[in-house]
Amino acid sequence: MSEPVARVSPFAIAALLAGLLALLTLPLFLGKYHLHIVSSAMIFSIAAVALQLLLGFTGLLSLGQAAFLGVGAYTSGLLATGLKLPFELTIVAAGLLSGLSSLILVPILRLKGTYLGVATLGFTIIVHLVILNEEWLTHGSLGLMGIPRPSIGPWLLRSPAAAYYLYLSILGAACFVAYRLVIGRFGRALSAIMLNEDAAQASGINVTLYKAQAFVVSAVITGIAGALYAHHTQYLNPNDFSLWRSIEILLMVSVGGIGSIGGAVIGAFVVMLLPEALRFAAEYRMLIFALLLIVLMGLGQNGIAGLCVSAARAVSRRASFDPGRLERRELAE
Amino acid sequence: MTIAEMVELLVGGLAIGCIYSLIALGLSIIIRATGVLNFAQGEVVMLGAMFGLATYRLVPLPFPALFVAGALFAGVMAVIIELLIYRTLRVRRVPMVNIVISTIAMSILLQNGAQLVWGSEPIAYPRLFALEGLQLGPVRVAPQLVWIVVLALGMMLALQLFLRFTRAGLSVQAVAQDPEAAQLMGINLTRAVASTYGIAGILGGAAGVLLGSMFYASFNMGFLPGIKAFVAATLGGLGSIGGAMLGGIVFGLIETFTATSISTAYKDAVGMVLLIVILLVLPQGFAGAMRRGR
Amino acid sequence: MSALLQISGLAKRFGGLVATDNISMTVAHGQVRGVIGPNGAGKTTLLSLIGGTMQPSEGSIVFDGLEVSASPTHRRAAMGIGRTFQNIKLFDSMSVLRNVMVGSHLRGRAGIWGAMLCLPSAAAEERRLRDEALAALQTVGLLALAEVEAGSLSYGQKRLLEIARAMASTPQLLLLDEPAAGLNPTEAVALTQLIKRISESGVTIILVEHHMDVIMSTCSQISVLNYGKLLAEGSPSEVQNNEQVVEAYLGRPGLEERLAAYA
Amino acid sequence: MLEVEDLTVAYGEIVALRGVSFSVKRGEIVTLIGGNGAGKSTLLRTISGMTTIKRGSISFEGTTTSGAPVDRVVSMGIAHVPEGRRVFPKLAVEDNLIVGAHLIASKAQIRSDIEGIYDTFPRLKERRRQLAESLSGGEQQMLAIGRAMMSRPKLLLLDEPSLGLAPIIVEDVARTILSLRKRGMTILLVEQNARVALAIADRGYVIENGRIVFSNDASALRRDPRVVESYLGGRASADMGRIPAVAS
Amino acid sequence: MKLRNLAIALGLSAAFAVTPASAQIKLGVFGPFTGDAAAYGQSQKEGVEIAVKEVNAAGGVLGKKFEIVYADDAGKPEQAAAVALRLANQDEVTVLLGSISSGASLAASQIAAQTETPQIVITSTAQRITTQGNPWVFRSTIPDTAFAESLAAFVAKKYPNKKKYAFIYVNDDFGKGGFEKFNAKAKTLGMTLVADEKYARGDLDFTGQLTRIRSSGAEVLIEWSRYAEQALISKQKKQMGLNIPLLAGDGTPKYLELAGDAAEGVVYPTDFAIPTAKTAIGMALVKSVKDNYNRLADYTHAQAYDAVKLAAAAITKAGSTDKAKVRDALKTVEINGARGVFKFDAKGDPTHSAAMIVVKGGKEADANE
Repeated sequence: MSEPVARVSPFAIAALLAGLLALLTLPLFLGKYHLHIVSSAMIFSIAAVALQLLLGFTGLLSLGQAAFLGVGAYTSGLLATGLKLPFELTIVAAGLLSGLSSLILVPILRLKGTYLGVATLGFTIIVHLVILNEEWLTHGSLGLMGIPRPSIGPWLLRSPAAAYYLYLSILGAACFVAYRLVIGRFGRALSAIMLNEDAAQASGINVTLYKAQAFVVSAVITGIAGALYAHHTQYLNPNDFSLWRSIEILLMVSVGGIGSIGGAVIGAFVVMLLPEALRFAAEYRMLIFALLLIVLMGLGQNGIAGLCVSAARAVSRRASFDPGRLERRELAE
Repeated sequence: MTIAEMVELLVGGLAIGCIYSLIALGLSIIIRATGVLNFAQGEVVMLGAMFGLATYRLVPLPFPALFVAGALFAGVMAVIIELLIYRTLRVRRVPMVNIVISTIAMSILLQNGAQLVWGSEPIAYPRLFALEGLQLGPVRVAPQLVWIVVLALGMMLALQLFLRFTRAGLSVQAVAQDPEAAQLMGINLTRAVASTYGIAGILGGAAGVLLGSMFYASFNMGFLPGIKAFVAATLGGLGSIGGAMLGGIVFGLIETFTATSISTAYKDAVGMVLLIVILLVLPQGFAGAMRRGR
Repeated sequence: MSALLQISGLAKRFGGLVATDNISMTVAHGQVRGVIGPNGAGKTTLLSLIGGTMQPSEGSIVFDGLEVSASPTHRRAAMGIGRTFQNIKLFDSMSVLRNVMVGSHLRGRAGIWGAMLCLPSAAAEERRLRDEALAALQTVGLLALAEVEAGSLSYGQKRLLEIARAMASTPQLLLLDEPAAGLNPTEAVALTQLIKRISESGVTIILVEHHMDVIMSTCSQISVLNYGKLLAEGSPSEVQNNEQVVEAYLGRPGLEERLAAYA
Repeated sequence: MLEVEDLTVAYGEIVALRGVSFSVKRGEIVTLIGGNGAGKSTLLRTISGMTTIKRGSISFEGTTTSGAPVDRVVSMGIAHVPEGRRVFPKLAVEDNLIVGAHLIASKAQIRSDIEGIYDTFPRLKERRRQLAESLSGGEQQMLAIGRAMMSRPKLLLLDEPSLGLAPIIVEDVARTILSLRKRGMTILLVEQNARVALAIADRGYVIENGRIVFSNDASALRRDPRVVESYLGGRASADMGRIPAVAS
Repeated sequence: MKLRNLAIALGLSAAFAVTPASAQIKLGVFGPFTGDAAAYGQSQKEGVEIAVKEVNAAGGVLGKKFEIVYADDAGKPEQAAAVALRLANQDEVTVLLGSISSGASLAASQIAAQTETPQIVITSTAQRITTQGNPWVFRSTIPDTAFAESLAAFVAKKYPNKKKYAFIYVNDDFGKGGFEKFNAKAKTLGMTLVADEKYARGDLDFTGQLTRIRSSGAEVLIEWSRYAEQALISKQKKQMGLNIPLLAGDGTPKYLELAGDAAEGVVYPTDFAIPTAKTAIGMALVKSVKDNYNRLADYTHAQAYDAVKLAAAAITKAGSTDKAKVRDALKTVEINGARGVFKFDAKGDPTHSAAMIVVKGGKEADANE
């Protein structure tokens, strides 16, 4: 008998393979502009997966993700423009520094629910103001210009397609790390903390330690996403990392489906690409976007992932599968 | 800083704080009654300001009447939104997080809708007060600030009286504490929740008219005060009425005094650092401390 | 028999409210200690103080020769204190098996690196924990439901699962908080037998319970709490015949007759 | 007075009640006994309109109540004291009572009803200004019953009034229920503590897995071997908690 | 599902974004049409529309009509870069016109360089936009240096005895730019800065800053904000009884409306304002804006209008829509615009200087008259 979480339904496998194939071949079909925004969506998918690890698998509401994104982006951007360090180094430094900055926040992890959300929101505001005001370091409100495109070793990733594949592989790695962390003993401890902290403690789980580990890992991944963002847009502005960005990442995770890694990726794509797709509606586009969001939430499912699971369940029921089994295979909510 | 300056700042901080308190109160009673963190509360504030203005253009009423009109309109709008959107979602028994996300969507929707209706430029409020401050000895106080403090405190007092001493107020409290048991007393939940949103809307709309008269009205005027009120409500202890009032005033004072005595650039950051420190000591905000103290 | 748990002068105050007041108690190795008393007498507070979810205002708790009153819950769990909760605290959306495997957390070592790097030792450990958990489920008779979501179990099954989860960490001392609450008499009998089996395997038990049948047939010593204070202590028969205990808690015999007379 | 006919209720795919039929006559105390999860609470919740019915009907004094919203049901004269008492913790005792009279228009009437409640429960009068959360379990149960009485009901639904109360307090509660009946109240009592329930009830229904398995006069049920075996702990005559039920 | 969503999203945007190749010359106009700065975006749109109508009515350019492709950047740099890329790559516009905020313009300028598309920035005043060594970027507004220097010179002339000044500015590229440039010039004029205060965008209450300024002993207050905040600062200054002259970095008719009588006597430099619009083209633009949109023209109208006219002149001069040739033509082209004779200097900035406005009797007036 195997761990229930480790088993994946044939639908999920099929969807995963189809999605992967689509992602792998996408640069063949897309123009520069579309590749640019899909690449952005990919980078934000990484950030969304990092938040999912906290929100969906540890039960920690963080509105501090924009801050980690900012720390990562500025670390990488400054090292690349100021010290001319190579991309491989700046991206590692971005992850490390973001992870280190998250250590400051470990004491507040004992706050619950919305209280944690507000405290981390405070962190986002603080980091935003530091980026804005410490001009000697960050160039302040003028922003940081001239960040080189990503490059690895002697091979410059000159073409947008090459960069796209780089982002894709880092997204893949982030998903893999997140997946490994949510199954097995570590992930079980995280879910236990999310579902009932008292019972988790009584089972001998060091709640503070596990929360801190999840938080730091999430910050490291978000920092790396920030570094990619810096090299992708090549220009950083403090307002890229304001409070609204944190809310946006939260939207991605909830639109995709809380508690699903794939959902976080889908959510990021929807939140990033839908307003683009709605450009034809001009000044009505955000209005339509908001309406669609309400409709999606009104469907009552756990985001798009939840919608897919219900749909798959309906199909499998028709194909006379045992519905209970599918239910059990779902990742813990 | 001279004493006179201190007093002036105190009045200014108190006025801003009172406005935060009104918005935070609205957030708090909605959380109490439904558990929903209403991200669109800031936009209700904006609606109040806009409606107050529209009323003035129709009939140039004196300020207190304008205040009431804006507040009532916002209350009605809040009820309509609740019945049309949030209630529909609740009836469908969607998870709580879906409702919270839909309030974020509502905030986007109202902001963009307001932009289409009222344009993107700030709109000046009519001059309702003398601009020159009243000179009281060495202290100079703008009459507007006095009005704001008086009206906001009056509003909060009225809310307290309503909740404590009227049967309707007790019913609202009952729904907040245990909706199911309240239902068993014959309280119509739909109506009760709608009136809670209505009260929150009235408070928000009142804050909107005050904000508008102090500054100006614009489609995005509610977002930042909404976030700050959210922080204030948390500082006070989510869902606590007294906490929300205290949290708002404390937050307003912190903001004003930080700007004067510490750093204008880091004005908001100092507030946030204090917030984090306070939450570390009192993980449930002021209300949690009061509860423990008893 | 030597003492596994020694409590002295334990007090817990919430603001002005005194939940437990100057309680002293010695629990010997292998004992089943019953704790009874009216609602609000401080029974659950006492368990929380021993388990570590609350810190005492005064007094000391010595477990297995070590002062533990300042240790956090997870450390006490690691020392061998397991517990269940009055208002069942399961991980509802996890499977029954996974719930028990959380319970055996302390019996594994794999951490964040093992998970991220896919270490083979972590995989082997995972298999071992699963086998142990399945065995634990067999003991309480829930094996057939291993893959079911814990939230969908019946009330009685949830109680059993909570005990199985607590036992999965192989505790020395098991704290049971009203395990029979909400069980029908048949289920209560099964529970009684389970408690006895656990006790026979050498685990010391502290049992808070309102269900007198369960208390009287399992406990060797009973402590009676009232208004946060220790009212009486002794064998089941001593406690049952203690006039104060009858007055404060048990009630006088002949209930039906009195009610019939009243009606 | 109350007629329940072929009632079926389901939560999603889980069927909670299957074809339940029973009746309550004016002035009776009727008890429903059964284990946890048997469907007792669901039945009460369905009568007061909190859950939707899949099949069957409920009528009260000849009027169909099934499908009516909760506030309509309350206004028809059915008051429900929920499991776990559910008093409003942050309201004063008296304010709890006032909320209980939500549907009563006349203030004078509410005033006199409150005095009536205080006469029945003098403890509540002593604590009228205290927050409900500061009351003991037994007092909270009294408050919950008093609060329900404020709507001037004809039928009182009591869900597990003895839950979590010490034996001597249970006896107090039982006396209260009897005294209400003496004053003409009709009561439908759901209890797990079958001994107390059958001691005060006129008739009883035994409910298992969402079905009524059998019913009889309370005194007959007290002696029914099936009831004795499953719900009275094996010895019908035994006093509560005095003697170990399981001699293993 | 993921695939389908993506396909729908992309399909939709492709369907609406790709227009068939036409015999028209495309201008990519991007700016904040939604979001906080949308008021500027609105003026930008109107200015562009009036100019394009005029060009097309006069027979177009090289026998082809101008076609405008709008793109909303919401005032955000990241979105500005994305839409600039779309306009340049997907829509194949000949010239990019935008944006409003300096951050957005800067981000887009990276794309302009990458895609080798000439960009005419509309209202972004940050000096750095034209000094970054990007040959593809031109600017329709005069930079903050020019505004700040004009204002400093004006202060020195008008108040020769008031040497102590305080400065309050919005903490972004705009305010920052004004602050630094003004100080540099003021120093040479013998003035001393006695208090500098900044605030974050979106702030509403400035009494803290003003209190500090009051106690600094400043004789003049210089303020560098957008008009909305500027109006609040003016009002709060008056409320506090801080009676020193106020000179500002920006101003529009909207400012007067918001500030009411607190605006009285305030002086600010402008690139274009109705009382100083003395050219025929400028006066015609004021009329067009009034007739078509029932609004008072502001400098964004003029800057957007001139930008279109510059693009038209450059394409005509280049004789083709080849983007490199258009860029080279822009460097030397000279037109009669709404703000008079317009040409670019070596950096790509306009060569004309700022006009000075004073608020008199609730109306804008030429401060030098």
